Amino acid sequence: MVSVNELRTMYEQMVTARYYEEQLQEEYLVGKQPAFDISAGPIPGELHLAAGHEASGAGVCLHLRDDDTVTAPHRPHHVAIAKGVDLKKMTAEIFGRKTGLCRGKGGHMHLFDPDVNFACSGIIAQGCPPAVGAAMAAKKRNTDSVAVAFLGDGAIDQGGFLESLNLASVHDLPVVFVIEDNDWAISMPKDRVTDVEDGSRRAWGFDLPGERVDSDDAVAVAEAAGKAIARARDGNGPTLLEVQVHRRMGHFMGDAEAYRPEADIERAKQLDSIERIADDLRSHGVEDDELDEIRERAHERVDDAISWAKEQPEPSPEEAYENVFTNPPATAATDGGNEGGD
Amino acid sequence: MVSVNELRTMYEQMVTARYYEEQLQEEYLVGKQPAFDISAGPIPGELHLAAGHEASGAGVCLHLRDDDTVTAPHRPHHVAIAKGVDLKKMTAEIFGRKTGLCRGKGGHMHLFDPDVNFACSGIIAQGCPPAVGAAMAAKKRNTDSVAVAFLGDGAIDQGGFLESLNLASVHDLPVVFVIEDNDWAISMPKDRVTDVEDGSRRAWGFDLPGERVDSDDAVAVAEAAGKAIARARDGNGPTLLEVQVHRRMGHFMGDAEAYRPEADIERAKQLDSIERIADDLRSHGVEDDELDEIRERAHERVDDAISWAKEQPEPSPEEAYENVFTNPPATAATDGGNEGGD
Amino acid sequence: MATESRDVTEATETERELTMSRAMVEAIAWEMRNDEDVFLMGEDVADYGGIFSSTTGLLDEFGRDRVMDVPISETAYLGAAVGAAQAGMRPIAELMFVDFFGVAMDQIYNNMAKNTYMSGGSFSVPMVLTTAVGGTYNDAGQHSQTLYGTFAHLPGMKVVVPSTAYDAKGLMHSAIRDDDPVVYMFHKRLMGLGWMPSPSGPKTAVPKEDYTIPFGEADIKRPGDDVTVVTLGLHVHRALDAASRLEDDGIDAEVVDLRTLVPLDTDTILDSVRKTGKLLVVDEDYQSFGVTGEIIARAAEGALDDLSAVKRLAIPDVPIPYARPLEDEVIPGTEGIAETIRELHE
Amino acid sequence: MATESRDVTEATETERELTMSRAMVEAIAWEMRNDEDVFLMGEDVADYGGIFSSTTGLLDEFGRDRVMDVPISETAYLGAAVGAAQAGMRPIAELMFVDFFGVAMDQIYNNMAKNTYMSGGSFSVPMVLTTAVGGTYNDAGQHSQTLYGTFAHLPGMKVVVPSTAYDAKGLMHSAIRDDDPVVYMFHKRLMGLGWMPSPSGPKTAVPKEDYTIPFGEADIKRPGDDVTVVTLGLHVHRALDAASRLEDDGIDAEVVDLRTLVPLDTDTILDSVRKTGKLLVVDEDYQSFGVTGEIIARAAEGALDDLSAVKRLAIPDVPIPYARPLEDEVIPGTEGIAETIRELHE
Ligand SMILES: Cc1ncc(C[n+]2csc(CCOP(=O)(O)OP(=O)(O)O)c2C)c(N)n1
Ligand SMILES: Cc1ncc(C[n+]2csc(CCOP(=O)(O)OP(=O)(O)O)c2C)c(N)n1
Ligand SMILES: [Mg+2]
Ligand SMILES: [Mg+2]
Repeated sequence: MVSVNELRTMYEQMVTARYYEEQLQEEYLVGKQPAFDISAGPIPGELHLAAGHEASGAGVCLHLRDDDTVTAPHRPHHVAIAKGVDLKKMTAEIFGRKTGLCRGKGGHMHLFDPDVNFACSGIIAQGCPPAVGAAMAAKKRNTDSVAVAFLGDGAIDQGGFLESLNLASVHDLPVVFVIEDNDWAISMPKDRVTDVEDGSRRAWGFDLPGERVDSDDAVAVAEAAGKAIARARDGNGPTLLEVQVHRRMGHFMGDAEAYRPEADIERAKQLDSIERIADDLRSHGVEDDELDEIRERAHERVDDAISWAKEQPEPSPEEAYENVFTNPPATAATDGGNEGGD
Repeated sequence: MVSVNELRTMYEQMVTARYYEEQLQEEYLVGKQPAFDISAGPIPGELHLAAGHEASGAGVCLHLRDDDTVTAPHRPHHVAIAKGVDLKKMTAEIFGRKTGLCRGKGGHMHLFDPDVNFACSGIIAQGCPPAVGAAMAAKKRNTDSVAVAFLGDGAIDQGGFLESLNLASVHDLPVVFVIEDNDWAISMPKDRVTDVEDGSRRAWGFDLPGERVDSDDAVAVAEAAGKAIARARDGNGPTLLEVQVHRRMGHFMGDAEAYRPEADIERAKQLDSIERIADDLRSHGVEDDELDEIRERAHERVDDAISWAKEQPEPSPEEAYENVFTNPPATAATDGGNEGGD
Repeated sequence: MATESRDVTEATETERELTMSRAMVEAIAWEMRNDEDVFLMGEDVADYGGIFSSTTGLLDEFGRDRVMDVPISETAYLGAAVGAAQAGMRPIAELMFVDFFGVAMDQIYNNMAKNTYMSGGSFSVPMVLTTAVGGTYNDAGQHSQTLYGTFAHLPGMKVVVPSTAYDAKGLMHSAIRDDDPVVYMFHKRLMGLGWMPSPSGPKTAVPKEDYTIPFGEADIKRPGDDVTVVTLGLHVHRALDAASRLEDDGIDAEVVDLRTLVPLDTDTILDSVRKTGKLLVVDEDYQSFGVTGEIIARAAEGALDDLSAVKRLAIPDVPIPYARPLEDEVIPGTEGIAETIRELHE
Repeated sequence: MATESRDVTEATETERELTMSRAMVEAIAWEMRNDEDVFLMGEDVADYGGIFSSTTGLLDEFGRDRVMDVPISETAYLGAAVGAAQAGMRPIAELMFVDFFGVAMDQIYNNMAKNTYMSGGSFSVPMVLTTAVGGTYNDAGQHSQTLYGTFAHLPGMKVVVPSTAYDAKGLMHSAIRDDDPVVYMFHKRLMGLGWMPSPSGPKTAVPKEDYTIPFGEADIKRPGDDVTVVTLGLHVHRALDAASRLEDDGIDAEVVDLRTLVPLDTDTILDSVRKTGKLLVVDEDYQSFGVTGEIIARAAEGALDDLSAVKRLAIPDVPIPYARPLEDEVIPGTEGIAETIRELHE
């Protein structure tokens, strides 16, 4: 059972994430209008926003501690926020700044925060094996930390995920796999590429429990995730969860979704997990004033993070040569250094 | 229902395969005794013998035509024989001769026979995707050819197999996956590395039928495979089969199996699918004389193939530079040619 | 939200000047019309038309059976392409970004590239692996590489890197008709995408009819007497820019566009180097153990006595960083190329 | 059936001469004893002790929790090693043959090699990827490669190739203690396996105590004044043999053992080349776009004026064939090396 306080926590994280994505969307378009040019403006590169996925990040991470590991895929912001990744440094990273989480080297698909054991990878399903490894480390060290790997519905056909199910299962590792099913993999609807509607069905063949949460009701997610994470923490092994979420925006910024039926876009916008959790809070007697307050606090935090990030210095060109190794060799391996920029 | 004639066919293929492996074992040890040196003697390299797997090759290939495709793994001989691969050329290939199937370039793990659409690969599970591709070609061309991919129990944890299940299933392709479960992956017993005892259980999560044949009774294999192959040929999609077989020898030649319980080795030898099918034939009224005759014919064929192979010339060194491309570029890409052998 | 769909290429066709993307697609469509065995597989190649417009419009003409969206299972579908090719079809399979090769490399190099050799020539693998390469838009280390050297190093694949629309079309016709596996690496920045503007060079006049460009023939995109610049892909255009900047200084650089890495046209490189005596290799792949080393080695093997100076510019053995000043630092730029040519000329 | 178990290394220890396999295992055991965070994963590394005896005896001492047999899921377990390393452990993960890298390359190069850089240094990946390389026993194209160049080309991994027991032990200590991912490539033919006899060189005296060999220091295995031979792995021994055959002819070859490809000791190469003026690079990887090209390029960049001749011997851009005469043709042999040195000397 999810408590009112937990509902508050989730609500706050969800509105933070939603507002964050909306603000990033605006920031990203700076310099890219009227003609969309991916390499123009302060935030270049791809940007995959997670509006409509918030319930999954909030519902799962509700049960996680800083010492638990999370790996996220290319659409990571809502998970990072719920996991407690430093919002300012994360934003600075997305803006490519020197004080960003990764000193401007990673960007939005590659956010790393060692303080809360968060990492993401832009390669489909490839966060699964490292999550299994973190769980393996926890088990070997006899801690009760767990690991959670997030992935998309399109990722369940990738070997890296499928192999991970077996490795986790055969060693009974404390790891939970969370499939965020938003019905699409870029332009490909699920039924065109995947043989099962319910991704959690894959679990049976790997002898671990599988469960699907059929809506992005944050409470339902939190309950299912709570069980799965407790199971892992208690030493009872891995679980595969699938959560129905919705893609409220294009796959990445600049995606006009010409391939997507209008009705599907509309539906995704109507099914709003944030309104639903707000109703839940109201039904628990939480007043609108308090909801407003939470929302304002969240917005302020996001606004602060963004303005802080924008004030941060860019890395200097020479920094490109740093961090290839933690322990750089005395002999310069990379002595071919390439001075001339354009 | 398997007919007496089909029993005869399977019996002949099984005794051919068994005797072939026994003879190869002897030939392989030439030059390697008393001290085992993998690079000595007329057959160097690794050699993975399939004694104990015969029922699977014979039972499945019973239903296949030359235009059906088979991919086999590193332990391929019994399958190749049952599929009708040219035994002389195959043997010459294993002896590294110029007139071998692959002109001496492939060797025992990489046998290719275009006449019967047979290929194998030494990389675990990596024959599965090409089999799916052959099935895709058949479907596109509206033929009723099918494809069969053989793999070991250890291979079911590999992404290439698992991804293939989905691709085959989502496109309803005429392909059958056959897991040869011999309880071991080199020195690793199945339960140490794989989370399920019955590999065919994996099928459920990919929405295709899965079935396990719990013994290497050739008749049971032939019946299950017959159903699966007919299903594929009729346009009804893929099937996953698992067949219990037995490893009567070490993983590869030179493997003393120190890791393997004596009782398990004994058990594998006792459970002899060839004796069983001989009994089946006898119970159908086939006389011992006829069985002897079949066996002798098989032995003769094997002996002929081996003596033919041993008389074949070795390829000349310059041939090493041929066949990189079917359509070699006019400009020599490989102009660095390396004349000096040792 | 979005101001323009990513899958729209420039629409105007001035006197048959085409973008590289249009030229590629035109060749694919021609081959699909003329050979039933040609079909296409990839992620988002159907309705989307390829993230980088490498397949725009093909679904409409050829339907879902020949223009297939596939699961995010690169091992399975690239391996399936190998199987279909061995069965006599001529698949074109797209790996969305070359950076993803690591999830499917076994199929690529142990099956696609080797089966012809390992079968002693009894099997052929007539397939084209198309893939998008390159940086310059700050997509960071897992989406910005070219990996030219990685593919060229492993035998059994022909490796093609077009730099103009004209070359892109001719090389695509050759690739599809070739009986061997061809890795066709197109640079995103050259495709002529509305949302990722190209420099002016890659959009060229392109004949309407089909034509082939043989593999293994480098193209001298600018003749010159003073310094040889050997390069490929995007950097052909940066080198050309650098060369024209140097004209006023009286430096006459020759720009050699390799066009194919396998086979490699050593003769053209040697002829040029014998003439100029000075070699600069410019590459967007990692510097060490890659393209630049190989070109310099070929020059040293074949023309050591004529060679008075060699230099190279490439990614300095660091993963490609995200932030603009960092990415700009590691990808060779026009300025840096011009400077280096000048140094060589001194 | 079998006459000898494959997992038995030579048993005799004459005055602490060890096989390379024993030396490797000794270093691993020492580190496991002294650091609880070190553990081992791989296929057949437990009861079997590694197909090439790279882990013999470790299960007995350390048990199944620290010496783990894993499923044939290289992506999963190599990626798990990355995750465990990021969590502060120091895994050693074995890829049985380097030839299998293609099933797991994404974890190797997009996660293991890049996470340190892409995290701006906030994560480290202190793991060792051990893997068997090389041919000479006719195991054909999917089991005989070295792929030295493939790994050295991609930034973020240190790449180690020992050629003697002494080096193997010291480099293994360094590898495990290093905070970065190290790819440790051991040549099967050098391990001292009973069933695959080594040449005499790799079995050397090895100190009992632990010691490290710094990365990036090539070792001059034979000093000489006439011709520089740069090589690594098995070919150190072939080059030494060739050099001693040439002694009588009055040709004095210097043999440089690179020992690590990343970092690469350019200084030692240049010093040698400046002395001899003549460079031969010998490599068991594919020739083009690999190690030989890089070494020649470094020499040309750094000592062009001193260089009077360069040559290379490597696998001539064909997959490794099975039959003995074919394999012998493509793997550089002592005879060929000697001949080429002689040609260079002329
Ligand atoms: C191995 C690999 N293949 C392809 C891609 C390109 N790609 C990026 S996101 C994506 C779709 C992912 O869909 P899904 O997993 O459902 O996540 P979603 O974007 O819907 O959240 C693809 C194909 C990739 N990053 N990695
Ligand atoms: C990707 C890959 N990993 C590891 C190996 C080494 N290897 C060869 S056979 C084998 C065991 C295979 O076991 P199984 O699939 O059960 O087949 P069996 O040998 O028992 O017939 C292994 C690990 C390989 N060839 N390819
Ligand atoms: Mg999705
Ligand atoms: Mg097995």
